[in-house]
Amino acid sequence: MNHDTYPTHRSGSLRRAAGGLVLALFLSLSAATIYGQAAPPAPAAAMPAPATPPAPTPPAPTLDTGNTAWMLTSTALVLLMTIPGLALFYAGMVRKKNILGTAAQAFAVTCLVTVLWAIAGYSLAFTQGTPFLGGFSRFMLGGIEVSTLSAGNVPESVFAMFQLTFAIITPALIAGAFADRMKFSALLWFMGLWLLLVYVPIAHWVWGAGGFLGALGVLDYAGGTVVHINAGIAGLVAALVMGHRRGYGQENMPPHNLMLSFVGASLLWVGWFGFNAGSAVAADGRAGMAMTVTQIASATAALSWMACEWALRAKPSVLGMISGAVAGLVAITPASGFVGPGAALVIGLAAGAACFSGSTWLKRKAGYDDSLDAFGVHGVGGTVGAVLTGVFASKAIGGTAGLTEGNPMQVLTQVYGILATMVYCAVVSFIILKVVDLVIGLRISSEDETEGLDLSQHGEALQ
Amino acid sequence: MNHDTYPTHRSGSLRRAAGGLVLALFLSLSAATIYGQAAPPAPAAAMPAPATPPAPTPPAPTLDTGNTAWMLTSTALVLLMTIPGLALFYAGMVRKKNILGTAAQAFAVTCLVTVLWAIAGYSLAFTQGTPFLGGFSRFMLGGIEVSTLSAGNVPESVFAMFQLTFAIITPALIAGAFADRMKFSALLWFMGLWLLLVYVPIAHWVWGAGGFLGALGVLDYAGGTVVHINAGIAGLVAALVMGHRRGYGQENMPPHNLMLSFVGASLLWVGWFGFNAGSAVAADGRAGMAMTVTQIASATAALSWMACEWALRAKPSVLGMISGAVAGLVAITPASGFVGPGAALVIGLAAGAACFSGSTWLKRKAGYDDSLDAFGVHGVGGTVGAVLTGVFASKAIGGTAGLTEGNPMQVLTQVYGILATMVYCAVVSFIILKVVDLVIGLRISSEDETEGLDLSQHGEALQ
Amino acid sequence: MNHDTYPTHRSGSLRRAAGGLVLALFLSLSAATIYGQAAPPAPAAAMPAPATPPAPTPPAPTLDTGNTAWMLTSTALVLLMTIPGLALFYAGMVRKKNILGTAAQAFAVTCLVTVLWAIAGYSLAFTQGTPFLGGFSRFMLGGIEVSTLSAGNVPESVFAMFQLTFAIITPALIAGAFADRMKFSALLWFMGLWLLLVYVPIAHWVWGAGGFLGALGVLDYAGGTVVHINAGIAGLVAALVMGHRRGYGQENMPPHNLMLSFVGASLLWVGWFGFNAGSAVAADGRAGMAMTVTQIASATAALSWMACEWALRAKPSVLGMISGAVAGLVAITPASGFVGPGAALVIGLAAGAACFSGSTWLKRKAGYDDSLDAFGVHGVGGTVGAVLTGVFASKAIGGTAGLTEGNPMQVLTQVYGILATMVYCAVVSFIILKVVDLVIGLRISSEDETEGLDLSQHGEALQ
Amino acid sequence: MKKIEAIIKPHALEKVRDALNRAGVSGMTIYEVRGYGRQKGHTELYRGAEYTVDYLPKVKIETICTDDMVDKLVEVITQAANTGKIGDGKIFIYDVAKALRIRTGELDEKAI
Amino acid sequence: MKKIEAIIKPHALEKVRDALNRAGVSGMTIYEVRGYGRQKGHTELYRGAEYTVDYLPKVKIETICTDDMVDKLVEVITQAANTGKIGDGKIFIYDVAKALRIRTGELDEKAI
Amino acid sequence: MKKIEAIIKPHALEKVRDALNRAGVSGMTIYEVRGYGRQKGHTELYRGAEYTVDYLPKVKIETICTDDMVDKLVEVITQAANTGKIGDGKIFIYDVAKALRIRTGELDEKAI
Ligand SMILES: Nc1ncnc2c1ncn2[C@@H]1O[C@H](COP(=O)(O)OP(=O)(O)O)[C@@H](O)[C@H]1O
Ligand SMILES: Nc1ncnc2c1ncn2[C@@H]1O[C@H](COP(=O)(O)OP(=O)(O)O)[C@@H](O)[C@H]1O
Ligand SMILES: Nc1ncnc2c1ncn2[C@@H]1O[C@H](COP(=O)(O)OP(=O)(O)O)[C@@H](O)[C@H]1O
Repeated sequence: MNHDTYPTHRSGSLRRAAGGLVLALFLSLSAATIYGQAAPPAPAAAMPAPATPPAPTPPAPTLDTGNTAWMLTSTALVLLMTIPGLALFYAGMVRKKNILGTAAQAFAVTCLVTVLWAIAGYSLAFTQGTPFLGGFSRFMLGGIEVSTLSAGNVPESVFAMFQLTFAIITPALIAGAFADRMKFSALLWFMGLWLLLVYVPIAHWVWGAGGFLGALGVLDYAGGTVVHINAGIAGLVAALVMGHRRGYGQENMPPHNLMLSFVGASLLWVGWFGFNAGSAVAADGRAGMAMTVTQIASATAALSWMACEWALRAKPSVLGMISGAVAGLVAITPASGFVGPGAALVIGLAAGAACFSGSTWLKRKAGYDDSLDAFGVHGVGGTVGAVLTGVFASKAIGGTAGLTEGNPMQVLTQVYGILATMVYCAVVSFIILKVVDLVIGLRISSEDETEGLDLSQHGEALQ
Repeated sequence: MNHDTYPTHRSGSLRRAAGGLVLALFLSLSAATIYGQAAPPAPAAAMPAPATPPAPTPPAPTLDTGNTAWMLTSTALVLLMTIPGLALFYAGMVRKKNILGTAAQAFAVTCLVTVLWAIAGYSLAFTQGTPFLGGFSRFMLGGIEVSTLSAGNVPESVFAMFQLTFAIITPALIAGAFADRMKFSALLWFMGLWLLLVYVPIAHWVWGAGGFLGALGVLDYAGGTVVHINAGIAGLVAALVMGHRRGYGQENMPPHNLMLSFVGASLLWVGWFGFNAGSAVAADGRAGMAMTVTQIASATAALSWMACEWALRAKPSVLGMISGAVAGLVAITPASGFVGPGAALVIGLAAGAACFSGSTWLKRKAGYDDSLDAFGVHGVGGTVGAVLTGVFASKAIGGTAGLTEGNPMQVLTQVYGILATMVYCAVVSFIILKVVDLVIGLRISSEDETEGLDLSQHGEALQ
Repeated sequence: MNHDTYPTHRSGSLRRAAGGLVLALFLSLSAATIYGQAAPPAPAAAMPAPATPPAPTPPAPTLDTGNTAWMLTSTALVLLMTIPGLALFYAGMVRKKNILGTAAQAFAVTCLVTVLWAIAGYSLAFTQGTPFLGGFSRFMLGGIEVSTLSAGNVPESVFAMFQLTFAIITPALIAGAFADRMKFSALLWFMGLWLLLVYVPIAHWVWGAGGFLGALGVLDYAGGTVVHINAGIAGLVAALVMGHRRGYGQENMPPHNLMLSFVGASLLWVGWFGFNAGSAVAADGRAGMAMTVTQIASATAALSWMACEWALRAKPSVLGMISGAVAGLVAITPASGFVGPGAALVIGLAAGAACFSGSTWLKRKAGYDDSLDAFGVHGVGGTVGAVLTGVFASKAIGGTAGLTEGNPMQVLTQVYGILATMVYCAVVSFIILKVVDLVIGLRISSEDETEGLDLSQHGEALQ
Repeated sequence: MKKIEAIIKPHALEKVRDALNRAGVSGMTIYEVRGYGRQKGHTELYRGAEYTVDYLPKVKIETICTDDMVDKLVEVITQAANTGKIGDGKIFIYDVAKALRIRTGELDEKAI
Repeated sequence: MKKIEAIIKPHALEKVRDALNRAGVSGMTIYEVRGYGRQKGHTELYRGAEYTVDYLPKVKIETICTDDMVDKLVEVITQAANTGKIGDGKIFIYDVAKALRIRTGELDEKAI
Repeated sequence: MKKIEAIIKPHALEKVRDALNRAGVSGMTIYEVRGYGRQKGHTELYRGAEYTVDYLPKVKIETICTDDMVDKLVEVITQAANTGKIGDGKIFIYDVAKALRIRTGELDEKAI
């Protein structure tokens, strides 16, 4: 499998990290990297002398149609996760007057991010630059020819599109936290800025050529930190900055149409095969193993959440089951590609229970209105998964040993990656929100909120 | 194509089978097998000296990325069939108060079966054991490494997941027969037991290493007996054991939202490409032919059911068209991979008309309340398809000749496989139902039935 | 990638084609052609001595599992576009009483076209015959064995099914123009005749072995003319022939459920990856590039339509965004495989604005009731795309230079292809409509129209 | 003329309608309403929240009849809708000043 | 004051509303109801079963007006809703005891 | 006995119901209606078309009470539903001829 020939990781550098971000960054500059999602530009963007495994110049790589077929498919699957998957998942949970507006958010983010990604996002995230941000060599996707290959011997155009679908779903996830109350225009500004100022750098840190978290040995196969913790924290900050929905806590706000959410969650599940198994950038045994643990963790977490509800509130709800499944998918995301079926069971169990608490007990306790639990599920689940990746990583599967195989440092490395992501994301998201609020205002008027997003923002309604 | 190197089948043994089950079983123990879905563990689980084609030790197999890509995709497609496909198909046909509960059944089955399959189901179904049940060598998916390959040179992890999706949809199909009236807790118990005691053995008989029906030469490419007859019969038994829905025959119980069923049926159709063409465990010409006949039979059966309705009740209904399409898909399932386009047309025509009768005339005549026609469509359609596979099997396509190519015995072999499945499934399903009924009770209270599954079982409702 | 090794074409048969545009034709006579969708039957249907690139007899082609995997997947994706994609997109836009009937149209077309395609359509469209119509060598898909390969070294059965999904969606698109008012029986007749008399010939002209437009060098990678202009023009003619919906212009006819349309548009988008990238008949760099430009054009067009609405009517609607996305997908269809990311941006911008005008200003101006804008989106968008393909075609990507690379003739060639398609389609569609009207009547009675398609044509209703 | 309004449980609708039919009533109008009364609603659970839904789905069946029919129809409805359980519903009777059939212009008794 | 209730076919709603508007009525309330009367419903088919749906979708339009307006409004509604076909619907008139505008507290004639 | 009908804005429902509850009303029936009045509807945009939707979602809350309660309840509703904005709604009061509880057969005052 092509990515096996990639530089494998040589962690150890973490001991030195404790002192704070900066020190670690410089120290780790020279460290080799392990790519959850192998870095792209094989031929074109030459990588600066990798420290570790320079095999005697390999033969010119030729395109692998099987890997390419799987990556084309994975790209479609991950796009399916956002539209219509996530859009439905969220739209079903809001009140009738906000359904179209909620779906519109996911759709508009899809369009906006596509354009920004093509122009600069991909280049800044994935090409060689500093440890903190990539360069401009792929500006406007320039330099990607029909014949340019990426890791896994797939066309780089395919790799760039596959990564685009990740860049789409991450901001789209955030929108769950402030459902029913952000201006559509503010949303576009916030999402565009957030993509370039938060997502792109963090993706570079972890997956980009020379990114410092990847270099440190942080394991994140398909986006536990980059996607889920990132979106969860941004959501939490947004929920805090924007405040409650009008009537929160007094009025009933039951989900209007859980069948939509059901379909959305199902499509998320199916699409997640592309998310996790696609992160192998190959159709190989590691992809197969990633799919296997994805399926197991999702199912287990759904059962785990179901059990919590059954025990604590007498009835297992559909919303609970599907939330649990998503929680499991979130938690296994960083771990897939590194852990085996047994670990997936444990991760699923933990994720179901943890996200159940995050979406019920924690939210009530802390008093924020994370309306559709972007933080409760993605923030909490992503953190659980990222930590447990350090616990259960198996050398035989992903090349790195975790705690259970005698490498406790990996857990610390993971925690370091989590914290770096959390802090950076929280700070920059906060600033973006405040700036957008100042310039055009984040929140719709209270009349508009009463009327609903559909009519007030889009002039439409479900009949 | 990898599976061409597999032992081809040497039927003939059926003459001796007519006399009853037992004799045939022993006689066929030594017969070689043809796998509709090629058996898995190539390297690991060594097969006991296959009688037919031991080519001079083949070179160590290497992973085929193309086949793997297709099997990863097929797995996603078949999962899509159950969630959200089948869930929507069924949920759209019930009354509004039962929609979420109906969808929940498919979802919970997905989760439960995933866990049971990973623990023991896969091992018991597919590894070498007795002719009646596999062994424990894949307990907890143990022994499946990243590099373990299966037939078609795809990772065994992928094969195990692909088969899991079949194990998911089969019990989920049964639920259509007893819609609106089973306790959620009872459903979980029933489904779990049924998976292990009915599905797993029958899957082993037909597709498992050394399974006796496969050994006898029963052709079942993608699950006519294992999936559809099996689910149909279990559904019929359940409908009989549980009795009618309250008000059946007196009150109107029109489907609440046929658009949901429409979407469900469409996704079933699309996903079925993974079901049938995926059963090639390869991206090759046989997969292509399987897809072709799948498409043709589905379309033809839809038109056939439509014609029946047009003739007999003046208007062709949407429910009829989509039911017909599903009927065609069911019937072509065992035949795909063995028959050509012409046969697909005939099978489609027959399936549409037969399942129309099964869901209307037969159900009314016999008086059971097979609410969503699990038996009427899957039982009847599966039987039609399994028999016609014996009629139309073409040596050039699947290696085995059927009646039309001068091998009438194949029809008897098929009938034998059908009967064995029916008898075993009926008896064991009956016992499971009775046991669950005794221990926790199968049926919800009549108040709960009046209130609906959504509120009574899950505490939720569509607003 | 495999199809590059295919004989490129040198027709000449065009001298005989009609007067007008003659100059352009002659000028382009000597131009070599590249097939958007490479022609099929490699081994079987021998092509007449290809003049250009006869490499020293290539080795017998062997199946490429990677390409095959992608084409199997693409076939599923394109089927997904029609059922449930397009069905939902359209059904969501009609009034409640017509939802099921609208969905039924797409479904019935799927079934009918499948059967006609298998019998004669594929053969007449793709095999060698005259420059205007193929032959009968694939009648009933005869001659397609398990081992028969097509371009890209994929099984011909797969290629035939992939092309079937195009033949399905094209007539299904037309139905948007005359929503809510055609008899179901008339629809079946119209669609069947239209497939054989309009779609099949035009597909042959452009993509078939020896088709005259392909020979002329008309570029149409995935169906700008064959699919979208064709469907758009037929829709316009049908809207003119059938007249307005009852109450059009007086009564409010708001879309009943835009969430259905939202899901439909999303599935169209996802499925379009199969449509465009699948048209490479290979999993290669050109497929990757086709996917890339598809994504970019779709997103840009959605933003472009959104901007038009924001500017002209103060609120960006969900219906506008999704219509824009579809417009972009339509316009990039002929261009994908020939153009790069920058061109995709421009094409998307143009398509969004043009189709916005087509569906609002033009429709109002001209006064026809193209109910769901089959012409406004597919006719207009297809034309914009086909022309801009001639403008932006890049030699490095698709082998042909366009205007911007110094080949202005390509634009004329494109215009010629567009006009030929339009004229032929308009005339023959008109005749078919008139004949069907005479024989069985096109339009439902005004009582039936008031009652709605669901009850009047199918005896069903959403509850 | 009087208007009889009966607020009943949804699943009693068919029975009541049949009973009215047999009693000679050929016209009625049905409303889907939500009722608030002694019969209590249910609780719904959604992630962090429990919602108490106080309203119950009810059906209001309304028929205008001549004065002499009133007692009989009230009797008939009561019998058909009574299950003895809380929430069976209520009947209210009002005076009607005038009735008219749009199609024919017929008035009052002839219109109902 | 009187309350005028007109049960009409759904697609007549716009016409009736416009007519009432022109007659000077500026307030009304609309109910979606199901009607049972001489006009018969339809049959639906679902696999094994045929369901006869006896109820037809109707719209009830209700307006409270002063006594002197009643005859004119009845006239106006009748004209707008009449198609001469069965099922055109009926008009019922009731006495109103009191009316009040919540916003201002205005009473009776001033409130309507 | 009197019937009090209050046509109010949907989001005032909970407040009004609570207020009625506190005033001792334990039974009521709720209708989802569309209102046409001084408060104007909104415009919807769909591709080529702008639709003006004249109707606004309103809730009608209806309770039958004894004559002596009427003034108090009208007061209570007015207070709870009044926001001072156009569209707050109206209250209409009618005479009730008779009431009956289906479950017990209780009549009039006892039935409400
Ligand atoms: N005073 C009232 N005014 C209007 N509707 C009422 C009144 N009392 C009861 N109802 C209606 O009758 C329904 C049944 O009343 P409830 O008190 O639940 O049971 P019961 O009829 O057995 O006393 C309520 O849901 C409500 O719709
Ligand atoms: N006695 C009645 N009480 C209440 N509603 C009635 C009555 N008679 C008719 N209606 C309503 O009027 C509608 C039209 O009546 P119908 O008998 O079908 O036709 P027509 O108005 O032409 O006589 C019915 O569907 C029903 O809603
Ligand atoms: N004359 C009337 N008859 C019946 N309903 C009315 C009448 N006038 C108003 N309504 C109802 O009351 C609602 C509120 O009235 P509106 O004129 O918008 O505001 P306001 O109550 O502030 O005067 C209307 O939407 C309508 O449902």
